[in-house]
Amino acid sequence: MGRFTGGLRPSKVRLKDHPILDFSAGQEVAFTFDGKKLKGIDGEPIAAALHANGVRVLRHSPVSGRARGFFCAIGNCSSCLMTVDGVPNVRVCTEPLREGMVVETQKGHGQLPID
Amino acid sequence: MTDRPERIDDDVIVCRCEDVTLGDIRRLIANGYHTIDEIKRISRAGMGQCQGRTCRHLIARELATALGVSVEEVEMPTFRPPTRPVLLSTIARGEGDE
Amino acid sequence: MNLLKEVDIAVIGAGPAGLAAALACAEAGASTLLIDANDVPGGQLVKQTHKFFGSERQHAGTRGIQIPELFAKKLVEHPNVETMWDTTASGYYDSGELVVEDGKRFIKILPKRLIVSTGASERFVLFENNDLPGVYGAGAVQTLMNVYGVVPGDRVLMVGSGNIGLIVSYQLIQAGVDVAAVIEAAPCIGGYLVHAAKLRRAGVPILTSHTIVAAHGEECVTGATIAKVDEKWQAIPGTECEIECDVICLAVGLMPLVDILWQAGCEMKYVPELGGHVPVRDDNMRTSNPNVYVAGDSGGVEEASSAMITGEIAGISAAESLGLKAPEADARLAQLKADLAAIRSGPAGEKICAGVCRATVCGGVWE
Amino acid sequence: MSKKSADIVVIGGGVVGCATAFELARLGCKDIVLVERNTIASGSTGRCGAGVRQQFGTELNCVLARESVRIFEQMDEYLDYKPGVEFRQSGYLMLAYSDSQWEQFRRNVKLERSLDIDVEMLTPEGAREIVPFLNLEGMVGATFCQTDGHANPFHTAFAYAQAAKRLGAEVLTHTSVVDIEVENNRIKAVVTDKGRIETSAVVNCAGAYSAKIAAMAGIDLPVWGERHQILITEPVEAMMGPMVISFHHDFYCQQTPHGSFIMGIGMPGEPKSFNIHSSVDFLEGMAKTVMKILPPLGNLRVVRQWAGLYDRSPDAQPILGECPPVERFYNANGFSGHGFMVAPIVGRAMAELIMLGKPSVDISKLDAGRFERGELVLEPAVVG
Repeated sequence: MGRFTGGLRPSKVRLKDHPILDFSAGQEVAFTFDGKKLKGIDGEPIAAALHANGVRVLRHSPVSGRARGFFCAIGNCSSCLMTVDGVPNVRVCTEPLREGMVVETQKGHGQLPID
Repeated sequence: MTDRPERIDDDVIVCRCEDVTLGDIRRLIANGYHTIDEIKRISRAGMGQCQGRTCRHLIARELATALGVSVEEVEMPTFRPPTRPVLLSTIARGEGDE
Repeated sequence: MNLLKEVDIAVIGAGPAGLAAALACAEAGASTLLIDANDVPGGQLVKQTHKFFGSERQHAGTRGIQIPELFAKKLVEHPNVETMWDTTASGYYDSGELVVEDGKRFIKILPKRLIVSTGASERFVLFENNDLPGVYGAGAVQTLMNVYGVVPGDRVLMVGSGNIGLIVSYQLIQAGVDVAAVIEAAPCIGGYLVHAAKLRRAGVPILTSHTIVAAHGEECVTGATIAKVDEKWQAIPGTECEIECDVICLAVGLMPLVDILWQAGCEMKYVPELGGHVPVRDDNMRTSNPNVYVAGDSGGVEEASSAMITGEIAGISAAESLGLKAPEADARLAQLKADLAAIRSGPAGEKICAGVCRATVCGGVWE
Repeated sequence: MSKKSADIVVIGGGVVGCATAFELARLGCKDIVLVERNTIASGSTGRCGAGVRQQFGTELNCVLARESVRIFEQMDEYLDYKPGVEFRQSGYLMLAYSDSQWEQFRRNVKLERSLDIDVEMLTPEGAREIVPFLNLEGMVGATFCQTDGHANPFHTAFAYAQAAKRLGAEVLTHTSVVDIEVENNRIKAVVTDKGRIETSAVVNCAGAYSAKIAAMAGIDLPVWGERHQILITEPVEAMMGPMVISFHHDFYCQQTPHGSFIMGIGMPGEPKSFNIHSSVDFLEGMAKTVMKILPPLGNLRVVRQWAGLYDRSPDAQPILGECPPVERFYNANGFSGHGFMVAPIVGRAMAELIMLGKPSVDISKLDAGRFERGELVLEPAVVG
């Protein structure tokens, strides 16, 4: 079996026309990721919104700094822990996105706010 | 810790929460840690936020092959509450909405 | 202090099994609480866009997504049923208390009986860099694509040719995503050939006796190395081949989700044919803990049509153990057990039958 | 079962049993067998909060704790344990919420300083300099000892067990004791489910099950199991150095080197039992208490809750030493929740008593006979 070639086509991010499912666009909301302004759909998991914006690395593992991202999608693993509105270790694969949310990548285990 | 022959997949990640590799697990088994509980306690594999959901089966299989028993005979640690991490503030709030 | 919500039967998980179980309990006259971590009923069904296989009696032919609506309508209208969405079953204690939480509230419930229908989750494969972003479980890909309409990537390597691997590959193509290949470690395709044929027509190569050896990429998946395997599924050196892809989708099988059953002290057994550790149960789906029943994939991975039947069996039996019975319950129970045997009698059912037999207490009844 | 006879059999593979086995071997005892029915540190040792403190109200407990800290400080070299026992001296902060408690703390500090344990008396504001997010409401004062700390209970027990094995001791896990043969007050053998071991001496380190072991030798030992629940949270970056304790709330909480917080509260009315199931009431009580004393910890997620057994004695003090009328039946149990922190010195003192006849630390007042004599040892500084 020879080498598989074929370039990677620019990704069509949001599914607009789908033969079976209709994704009538939900309410669009704005949020920030590490200071950058991004758009998403109200109520969709933060990870889905990040993914739609091309963000796939959600954290680095605290022990050996390995890149981690969306994985189990049912809130059972520790791959998508981010700091949301100041609270660390939020599972963004199940946490619904809301208008104005501040989403940040964590350094190591994440900082607990003590103010 | 005595060592044993390196194998190609030794640096594959088994426990994603604590970055424990297959090589780490094999070294512990070679050094006499023959239960999942002992391996958990000394390497932290299974102590992370997912409470071993991913790694416990992989460790059980590695133990089964190393000890020459079937996976069925490997004693599995139990699961304890909570099934997923829950905020202390949520517990303290209880039913109330405030 | 928190007040304790008393209820006859709590059902954890509103997939096909949980929906069927909750409806059966309600129709027997039991006050029933149905809990699910998602915001919609249907569990795995919600992610299915494919036509439904299984016997005609179990809504075969209807698309996965419509099935929960049928049940949900009946359930929501039923006076005996209360539902809690976005709610996770957090702990089941030897005091009989069930604690559920939705991230904001922490609620204690005291069910007389508990039915666990929490389904199954992805098995994981060991290969180099298997923790790179871009390595997803098939359920994660379906959630992203079918539930939230987000494209997982441009080019996907599908690992596993069981029904889920084949169906998700077809769903990727439906969504306009390129599927580089489907690889399968076994010498033959795992799922139904009707699905495999659809993929071949779409030009997707299905490589049996192949496994994934490594994922590549610094911060995200940029490719993978696959290799042929020998009969002991070990990669054969020298047969490696590179694949360009930005998503590696793992569909190598499901493992029953059994946390609550472990917490309930149920006798558990490792049954590979059913996907892993499952509770030992009797013919009426009751576990070694007399207050706890199991239904659907958390009792052993089968298909959605079997899940609906074991759900209804568990519902009828749990209600009956409280002295609550719908008319014709015995006839219905006998019919369900016959339907289950019929579904499992097919060629694919042989493995399942062997597994179910080992997971059932001898004689099918607890002393 | 390879061993048929032994000079001495240590019963119990927790930290006290392993330390005793090591110290016996270090003092030249040749034929030692340690039997553990499960795995090393699978009992209370593997379930405890693993704090190590010297702030006590009786001279005996202060000395035992002080000597243990000195051993902990050198333990990795002492036991040649490469992975390390993770001993960290980040201190204990003891909070007082009433004048009577503050008076008791003052007396304790005087005693502790007389035994050269360096403890400071702090105002509430002084306490907040150590833990900035401490809620001072209702607090009268606090005491702080920097050399108190925390160690990893698993590594500590494994370290002692491996060191004992290197000196020739035999450690038999998955081996349960079913009987002890005694003839006219002399031990003949320890019978296990894997075979019989002839011996004339036994050290009873069976924790909450010590009474069952003692009964096999015809001894009525007043030690019982008492469930204590505990939980651990997910890890966050280091933010709290010391263990924070409040007797008033029956509360303790510590951030481990790994970053997760371990915490527990006493539950009133806990019956005598071997029950180690968890309860919801503990979770609720714990969450409310920790958020009152350390409010920001409300944003921490609980990852796991479990329970362990205190091996309670009537005066909550250890029972150490020989136990007449049976000869060479030695007790090292009844620690009532403080076994881990005094294990190093207890292991040494037991070995010295057995091998040399006289321990370097006076443990004579902690013998099992004290209960008939009515000489209880009352310790004011104890979490419930």
